Amino acid sequence: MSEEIIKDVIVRENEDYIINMGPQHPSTHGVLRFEVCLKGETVKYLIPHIGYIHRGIEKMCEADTYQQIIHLTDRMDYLSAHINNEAVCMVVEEAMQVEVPERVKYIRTILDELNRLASHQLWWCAFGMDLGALTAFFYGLRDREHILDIFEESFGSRLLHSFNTPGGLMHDVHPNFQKRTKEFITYFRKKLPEYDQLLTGNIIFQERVKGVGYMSREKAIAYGVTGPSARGSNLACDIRKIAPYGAYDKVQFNEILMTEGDTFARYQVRMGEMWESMKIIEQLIDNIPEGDFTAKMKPIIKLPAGEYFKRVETARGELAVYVVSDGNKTPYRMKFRSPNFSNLFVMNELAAGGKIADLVAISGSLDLVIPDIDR
Amino acid sequence: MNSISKYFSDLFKGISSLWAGMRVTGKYFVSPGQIVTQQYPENRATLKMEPRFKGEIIMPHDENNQHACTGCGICEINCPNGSIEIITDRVPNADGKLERVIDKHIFHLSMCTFCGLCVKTCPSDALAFGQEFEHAVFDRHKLTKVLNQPGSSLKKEAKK
Amino acid sequence: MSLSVFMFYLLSGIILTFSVLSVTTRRILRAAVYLLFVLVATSGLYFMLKYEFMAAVQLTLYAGGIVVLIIFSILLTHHISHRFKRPETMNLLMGIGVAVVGSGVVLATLLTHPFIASNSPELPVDMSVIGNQLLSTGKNGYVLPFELISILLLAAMIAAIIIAKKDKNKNSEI
Amino acid sequence: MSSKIYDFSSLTGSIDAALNSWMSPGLAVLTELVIIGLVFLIFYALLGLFLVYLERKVCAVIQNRVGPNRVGKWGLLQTIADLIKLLMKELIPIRKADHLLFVLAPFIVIIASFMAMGAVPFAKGLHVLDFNIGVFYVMAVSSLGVVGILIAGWSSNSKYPLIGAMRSGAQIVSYELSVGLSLMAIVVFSGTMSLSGIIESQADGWWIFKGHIPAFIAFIVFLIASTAEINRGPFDLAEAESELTAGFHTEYSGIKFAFFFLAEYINMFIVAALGATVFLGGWMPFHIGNWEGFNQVMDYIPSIVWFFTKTFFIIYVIMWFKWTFPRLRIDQLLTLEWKFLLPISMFNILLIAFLVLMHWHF
Repeated sequence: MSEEIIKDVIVRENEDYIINMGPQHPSTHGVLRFEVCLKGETVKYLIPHIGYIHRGIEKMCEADTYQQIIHLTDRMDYLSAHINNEAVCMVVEEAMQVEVPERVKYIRTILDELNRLASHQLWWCAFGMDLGALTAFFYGLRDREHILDIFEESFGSRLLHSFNTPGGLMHDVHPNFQKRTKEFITYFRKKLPEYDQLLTGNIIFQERVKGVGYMSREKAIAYGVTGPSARGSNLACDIRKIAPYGAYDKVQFNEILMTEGDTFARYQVRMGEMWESMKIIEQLIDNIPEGDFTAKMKPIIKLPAGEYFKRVETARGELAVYVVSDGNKTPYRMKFRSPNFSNLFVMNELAAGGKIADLVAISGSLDLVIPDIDR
Repeated sequence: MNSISKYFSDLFKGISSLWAGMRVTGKYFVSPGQIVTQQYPENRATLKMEPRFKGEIIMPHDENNQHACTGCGICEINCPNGSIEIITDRVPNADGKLERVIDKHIFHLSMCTFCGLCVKTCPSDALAFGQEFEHAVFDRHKLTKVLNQPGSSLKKEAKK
Repeated sequence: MSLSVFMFYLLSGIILTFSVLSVTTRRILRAAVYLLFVLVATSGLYFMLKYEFMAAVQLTLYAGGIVVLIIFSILLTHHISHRFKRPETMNLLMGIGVAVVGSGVVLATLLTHPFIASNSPELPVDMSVIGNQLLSTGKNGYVLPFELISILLLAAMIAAIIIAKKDKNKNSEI
Repeated sequence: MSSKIYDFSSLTGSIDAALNSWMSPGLAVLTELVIIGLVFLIFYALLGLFLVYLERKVCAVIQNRVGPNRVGKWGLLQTIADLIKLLMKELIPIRKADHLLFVLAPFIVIIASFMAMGAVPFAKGLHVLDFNIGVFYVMAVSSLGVVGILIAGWSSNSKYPLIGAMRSGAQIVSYELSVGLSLMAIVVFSGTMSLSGIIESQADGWWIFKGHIPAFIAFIVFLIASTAEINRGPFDLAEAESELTAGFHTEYSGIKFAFFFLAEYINMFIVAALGATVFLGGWMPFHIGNWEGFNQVMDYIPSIVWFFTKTFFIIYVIMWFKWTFPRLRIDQLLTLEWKFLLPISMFNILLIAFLVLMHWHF
């Protein structure tokens, strides 16, 4: 490389100082690259570069049967694997006009919320770590372990549990499931206030996140931001409320909305959602109806020709699945509208003008999962 | 005057919030309570995976070295990653008819994503998940496993 | 040769070597670091004289303060690949000439000055003596210059704040 | 002052006398220098290893983990294993870096902390340097370390280190003020700058107790500001690993990295030792007023034990808040210094001067 090119990148007066955050960087939580232009410590603009772990999941889906697609969706947003599975299952069930048993709906909803809790716990740890509070990281992981143990007992795997199948579940939940879930809820109700003491109330933490990365409601709509990140900007976009699926129409819960639109608002939305998730689980866990764990499905599923669309609320926002079928046993086209992809590109708007440390806090507060962006 | 009182109230609020955090960590320093860390290689003897744990695909054999796999190939079709290969053979049975039996049920652990479709769809329940999770090997060829044991045969009752 | 004489020559050698290096190097940060060594070695000489207060002041103000500020400003303005141009021969010769004349004058003065070796015991410089001297109003008191310097520094600080402080209205527009 | 406390100066004095009887005075001084140097080197290395181990264990307990437990009993040899690993690592040469400064930087940092270490009074009579300006000397030499950090960041010819170095420079230069002022508080109380003099003045009670609330405030300010000065969390902006990967030592590998690492921990020890000496009475035993029996029992505990107990208490506190708090942002860091710590410590000095003038302190 010639001297000239190197010189271009390097700081001189009134010239851009560009640093690459990623693809190997502790704050991007994966192989995402931000090309950050700095002026001193201040971020002038940033360009996200994606594609480092693109695996072509949508294309792979076109070669797979509908049962086989499920395990691919695990690997998009791996922290809400169960919710992703459910989205595909629901779209197939809708196309086939299969009514899943009530038991399945209840269990799916409980698992959704457990998955959301686990995901938010991991987000909390990682957010703390981004801000330099390493102890938060371990407390979050410690409590997440309990959920993962419940998952392991029922599904046999902790993170990527292809537990849903079109029409129902792979097999019934473990007999201990209800007991352990209830134990976990009582345990976590005691631990969650500790999170607040350790981080939320902390003056350093509040100074770091309050007023940082302001996202207006209009901007959230314009960029298609969904999930807790958008709800921090007072955008009611909870699919569980808008288009209830599973057993969400049978439970009482609040959609947490914050008006501030800053990083702290997004933080508080997620903390509030943890309480709400526990509320939902408590309402459902004792009332799981008896019945079959799966509806009758043919071994080879062929969707009638047509287009099908279904959306769910993952831990990060709205996941929409769009299937075009030509009547074969594999989809003609499969499209996932993943929440992280839209949430990522608002980064420049939020981080420009802030400090590098703010950039880290903002990307933490958007809770990006990189495989979901790249798919 | 107002700003001065605000300065001091900010200061004290800040200090008390810091103290709240230090109380939490201090509490854990004095009484760590549960330590969730698994002492992994040492606790091998006591480490018990959940019964449903998806370790690897195995083919259970009974005491007569018999398995239930008829070699129908449904698992092979259902596997999304092509990690199962079945090599069948035709041997004459007691009646002299040629009958399909498996020669080798090959399982590529390196390609498996543990989705469980093979186990779920097997019509004769010949496959199951094993508890083994220490899959690391020095040679990738060791990840290709033949699930049926040498000299094994088909369970008679499984034929019906 | 006693140990203290050896130390004196060692420190002087360091001072001389790094002084020369500091003006001849073509990389600016190296010049600053060589300057740091010169200043630290100078403070070493003060320590040898048992003049610890002066040595510590030398370390804090010059080595720890001024050199850090110099390096800091180099960090902000210069890139690592930056090299000074070799000075023109005429300038170089003139510089050397001035240096030789200057050191000649100093050497001549030093060599002709009759130093009287004192046998009186070395005076430990007590901090409280210096403190009292600084704030004393009597004979040999330094209170007036001390206060004047304080006012000068205060004025400089206020000026710095005023320059650094941006216009509030202008700031909100950005 | 009780005479029961063992005075190390008799030991060092006898060594000195023995050496002088064997060889010429000049050679004796040289031998003593070599001995002191060796003792310090060994102490320095062992202390660094132990502090790294201690930090890992403390944070592990705080975080409900086990911590190092594989190498040796309770993982005691873990840091030694790490040191061996670091020694064997390749020293990666950086193309287009300023090699001389790149190699020099870790040494400057180490030498600065070594020089500061010399002034620490470990026990009664166990002093290497006892200047009458001891406090000032420690402040002066510890301010040299920042030069090493700055040139480390610059000479790496890399962007993250440069940002880290900038941050570190701004941080250390401003926090030195508060450290100085908070130490000055006790200097005003005790009327001397010499560390041994400050310890002597605490024979009848430590300054943190004797100095009323102002001394306590000075202690808190000292803790905060000195934590910032040694680049430790929550003020570890210079190496903020979630933002700058590793800050100023991103490009360093192997033993050169270990030097920075070691210097950071030794600086923590020095700061803690200084705090213990100035505020908590150094090697002075804990005495309560006129309780003769109690005081005599306390005197039986060797002074070196007292010193290390107090030092490690402060080290623990520093670790405690490192593992509790999130990291500050650079502008908040400067705000904390200039808007809170500096005015508070300045006001505190005035208050203390008033107290001393009125003879209200004990």
